[in-house]
Amino acid sequence: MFDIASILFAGATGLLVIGIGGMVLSEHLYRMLLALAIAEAGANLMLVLAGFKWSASAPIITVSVESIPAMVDPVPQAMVLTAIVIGVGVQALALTMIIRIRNAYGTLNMREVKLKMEQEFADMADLPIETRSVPARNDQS
Amino acid sequence: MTGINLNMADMVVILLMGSGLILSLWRFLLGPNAPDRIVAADTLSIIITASLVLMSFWFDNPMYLDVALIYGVLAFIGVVALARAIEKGQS
Amino acid sequence: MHQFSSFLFLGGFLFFLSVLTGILPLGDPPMIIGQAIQNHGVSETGAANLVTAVVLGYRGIDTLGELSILFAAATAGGLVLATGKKKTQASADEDAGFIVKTAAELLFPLLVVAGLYIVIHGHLTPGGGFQGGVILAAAFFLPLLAKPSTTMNHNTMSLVEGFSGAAFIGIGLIGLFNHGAFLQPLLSKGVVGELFSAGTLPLLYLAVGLKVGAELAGLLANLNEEDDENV
Amino acid sequence: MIEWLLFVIVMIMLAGALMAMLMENLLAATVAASIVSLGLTVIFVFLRAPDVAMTEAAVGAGLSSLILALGLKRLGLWKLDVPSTAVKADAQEDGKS
Repeated sequence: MFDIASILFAGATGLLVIGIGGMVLSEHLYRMLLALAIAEAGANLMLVLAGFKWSASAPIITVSVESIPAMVDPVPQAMVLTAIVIGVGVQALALTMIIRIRNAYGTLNMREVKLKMEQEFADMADLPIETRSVPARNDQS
Repeated sequence: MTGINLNMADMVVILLMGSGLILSLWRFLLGPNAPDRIVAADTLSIIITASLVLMSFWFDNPMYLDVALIYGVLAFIGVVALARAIEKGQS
Repeated sequence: MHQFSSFLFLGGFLFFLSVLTGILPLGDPPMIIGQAIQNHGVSETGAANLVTAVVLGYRGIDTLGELSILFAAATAGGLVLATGKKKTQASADEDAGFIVKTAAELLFPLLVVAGLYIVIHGHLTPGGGFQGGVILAAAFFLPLLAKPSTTMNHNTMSLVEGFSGAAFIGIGLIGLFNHGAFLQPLLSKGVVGELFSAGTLPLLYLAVGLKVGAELAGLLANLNEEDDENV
Repeated sequence: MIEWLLFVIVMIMLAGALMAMLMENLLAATVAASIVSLGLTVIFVFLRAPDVAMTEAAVGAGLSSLILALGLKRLGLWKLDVPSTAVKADAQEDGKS
């Protein structure tokens, strides 16, 4: 009834869609960071799946050099290893930016931060805020 | 197809482990407040460590035991950090 | 309107992914470069772990770029977050309970040994500089988690980080001057499967592990400090 | 038989991702995001990628939740939704929330 490949592909697709949907639909900056981590996990899973091979062994020689058994592709695994480590660097950098934003503006809602930022820029340039050419959003959420 | 031959004992182990995972997931989904969910996640991580050791047994390859070791230690540290955050929240 | 366009985008993305999964080569033999690495990787680099052979042997300069990205993130975190303020006795959290303190004392040497094992055996067993570096960072952060009043020596951390980063580039430059390519393997390859084999790959992974561990421990210690304002 | 175990683990991952997006309490959402990397470790081991699995275990389960928990503590968002001394009192309130 279940095919293993379809289960794993469904999991990777679901993680990517949930993560990107959370990033697009959420308004809280911290939750957008969590959504970024989840989308990254889905992308990593899909990359490793692309190099998988049935009934092959891990790409590590254990027995002898002469008779190398069938192995999975090591190139996507190396790429994913790099991606995971860079992902945590990006996560830490984003967290420091979020902490600075909260110290400066006192809120973490994306739209409030944007309004306060535009107010600050307008104050700096001695412009009234209405003359800036930002289209007004009229959605309710 | 998967290259793994399971006997009866392995199936019993899979059944027990799967039911444990489902019960922990149940508590994680329902848990009324945050400490319940953290404890449920800790239980999940312990069962997952056991399943890593089991997969090392199936693949007949002791290299996978390193993954279980690292996972067990670092999940403990993560749970301790979350618990410290809760402690600060209550004082 | 915003929500509607978001859902439209998500639907298109889901369709794109479902098409993509149909054409992904799952279960096929590896791609041509993967096959080439499987055939010649062990004899060219001498490492038993082919992922290590790819990460440090064939793509070593990418690993240098990755290290510089981590360095940029840790430096930005230190610039933004470090307040330089010593924790007073009143503002510091209280110590953890008996169990966490004892576990921290007992786990510290075990974690250091496990991290160094993972780093040094990176070319033989799964693991390597990044994983072992994360474990070392967690080991040096664990006392801070148990007793928040203790502090970490940032000068030693930055010294270790700078020296190991310089060692990585130095090994690469020696290869450049001797053999005409950056990070060209220098020493003899040895017998595959022994500890002292694979040329300079264990030295490179040791440098990577120490650098990643020092950077991440400094980043965690900076995150653990108190804010000056509004907390 | 092993596909059922993988099915359960994929379900746990998807449930963790959904809960991380939907829960009000940010501490619980952080825990839910760490559950995703927990399932991912097992799947990487099954896919014969022990290097990637070890990286995911060290970074995703350990370091990422450490960084996120410390950031939550510093952001001041660690508030629990329910004071734990009054668990019994709001057992009735959970129905409507």
